[in-house]
Amino acid sequence: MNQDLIANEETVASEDWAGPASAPSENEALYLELDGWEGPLDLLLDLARRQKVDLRRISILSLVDQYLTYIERAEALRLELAADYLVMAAWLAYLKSSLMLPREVQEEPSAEELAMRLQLRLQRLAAMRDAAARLMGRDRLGRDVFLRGAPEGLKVDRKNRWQSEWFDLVQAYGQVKARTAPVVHMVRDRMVMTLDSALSRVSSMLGVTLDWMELREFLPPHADPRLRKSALASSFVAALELARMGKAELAQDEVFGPLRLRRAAA
Amino acid sequence: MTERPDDLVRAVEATLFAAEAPMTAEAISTHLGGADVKPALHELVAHYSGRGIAVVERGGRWHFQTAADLAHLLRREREESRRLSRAATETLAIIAYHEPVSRAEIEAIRGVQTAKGTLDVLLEAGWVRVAGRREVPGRPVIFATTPEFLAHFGLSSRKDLPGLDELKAAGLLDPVDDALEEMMTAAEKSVEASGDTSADFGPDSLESEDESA
Amino acid sequence: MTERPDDLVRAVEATLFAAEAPMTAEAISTHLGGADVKPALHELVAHYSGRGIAVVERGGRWHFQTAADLAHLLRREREESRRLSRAATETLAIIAYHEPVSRAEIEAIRGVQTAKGTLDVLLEAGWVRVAGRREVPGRPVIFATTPEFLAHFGLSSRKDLPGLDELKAAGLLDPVDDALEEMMTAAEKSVEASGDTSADFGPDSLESEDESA
Repeated sequence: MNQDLIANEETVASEDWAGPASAPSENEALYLELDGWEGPLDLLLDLARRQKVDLRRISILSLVDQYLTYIERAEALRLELAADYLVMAAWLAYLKSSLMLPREVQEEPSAEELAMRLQLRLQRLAAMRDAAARLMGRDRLGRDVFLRGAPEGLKVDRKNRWQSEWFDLVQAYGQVKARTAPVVHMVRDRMVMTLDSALSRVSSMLGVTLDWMELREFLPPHADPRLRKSALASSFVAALELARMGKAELAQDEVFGPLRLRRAAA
Repeated sequence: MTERPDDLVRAVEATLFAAEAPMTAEAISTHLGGADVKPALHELVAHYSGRGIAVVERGGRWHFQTAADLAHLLRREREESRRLSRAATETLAIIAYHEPVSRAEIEAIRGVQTAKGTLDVLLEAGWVRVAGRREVPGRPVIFATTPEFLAHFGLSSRKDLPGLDELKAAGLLDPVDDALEEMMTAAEKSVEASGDTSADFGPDSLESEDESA
Repeated sequence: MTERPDDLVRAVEATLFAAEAPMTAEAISTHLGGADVKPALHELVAHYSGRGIAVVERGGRWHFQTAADLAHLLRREREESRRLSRAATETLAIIAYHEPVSRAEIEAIRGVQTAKGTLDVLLEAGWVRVAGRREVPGRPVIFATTPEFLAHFGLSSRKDLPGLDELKAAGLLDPVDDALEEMMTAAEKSVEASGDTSADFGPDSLESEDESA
């Protein structure tokens, strides 16, 4: 099949946009140039214009006949028609039969309304087609009128006027000095229990009993809270050390549960 | 030869002449330190009227250009400005006369789908821009023309579009649905006024009804 | 306004205007079908004399140009007010307190590298100048402030800059981290105070919040 004959939206016909509408036309001698149309509405508009009357006075019935004749001839020649042309043909055939019917039998919307709608669409398309032609025919920049060929151009040199305030300056310096000033860290004297004293205290207490004892029970009673922390840490390490030496056993039933220890069986 | 124009007129003249692109009155004013340039612009328009070059306003921007009636002398062998496809010219006209308009609305008028490239050509030429979205379901993009469009086609504003007033008056810029409704209402009224003529309303009466529209 | 020039003058005017390069009289003549364009060119020179644009001949070629006395319009300076960045402010402060200083010394005091642009900005602002080179290996450039610097900051001399003791008294020497920590602590406290109530928000908790507030 000749693909060129398929009216395919608007990829075709772009070259010759004056289009077949202006081609010499004998009213009945329809030439089959479907690739010249931009869809069925375009074809209808061209057919309507051949009636050489105001679009508002067009005979919809004869327009429908012309369109259907056109499509029939295309089919007789076995030209492949795009679907939208056939859809339009079917719709127009329906419209025609509705227009023939007595008015009382008609459904909503009425055939008159459908015909009128088609007419309005044709008028609108025609109006825009004319407007496009008039627009294109104007004195166009770069074709009919010209801008200056070699303008000097206007240049604007940006110049920065820098702003800063006295306070920003002084504050910035203060922050630099503060940021980079040498920092001395003072560690306060605090009470600690050394590992040695914890070791001797825990091992001597283990010697007294064979029972399990919780680690806390090894801490010195009534101690200062800060000393208590240190004592707990030291006693824990002492317990680990004693276990490592085989002098004590450690047990903990659950994670974070109380840690118990007792003297290892000799 | 002629009287020397005042300094502001000279400055506006020189600025506009040297500019590489059309300028708004505001831009000229800014360039000239904030002076009120409108009177000077109008004086220039008057001065250049009838000369070989002209000062024109297009969509709020001003520029010098050659006089339109000299086109035959100036049209050079240089490649003619790109030929637009029929689809593109129609689409451009629809956008210009209906703006802002969505793709669906363009297609409703043309009766065919708009190929992807058609709008691209217009966008690329700088004649059409996306002007936002329509606040209806689907929020479709809507298109409008640009100052470059006005400049290219020599229009001071959209009001200068050829035949705009007549098209408006004829209702040809209204959607089909609106026009139809209006016609139906008018027809009903005339039917009521003229008594019962509806009994014999057939296909042939279409033409006569059109006349009344 | 003025009398309409004859068609040849108009044609020459438009041709020259649209030309992309200066044209010889012969070229213009060829373009216009062989007319004698010399008288037209001289008429144009006379017409434009005293206007914002001029028709001039240079080496046998003719062109339009902006009037010589308006050349300044083609190139304008626009001043833009801009705030000094924090890095630039710090650098400026260090130069002001320690001048003359080299870039390496500035970096040692700031504790960070100084971007190339930072000193350029200060030089462009006219607040800092190159004050020679330090006679040490590498002979680094040293920077100092300018009288414009003093003028901008309203100082009669560098001695007006507050000393370290004064900065300390004003709280400007508090390490930034401490200030930050203080803020964070304050913020946390307020969060805690309000956090209690949100967990168990009832009429009773309202009272307790009042107490803690």
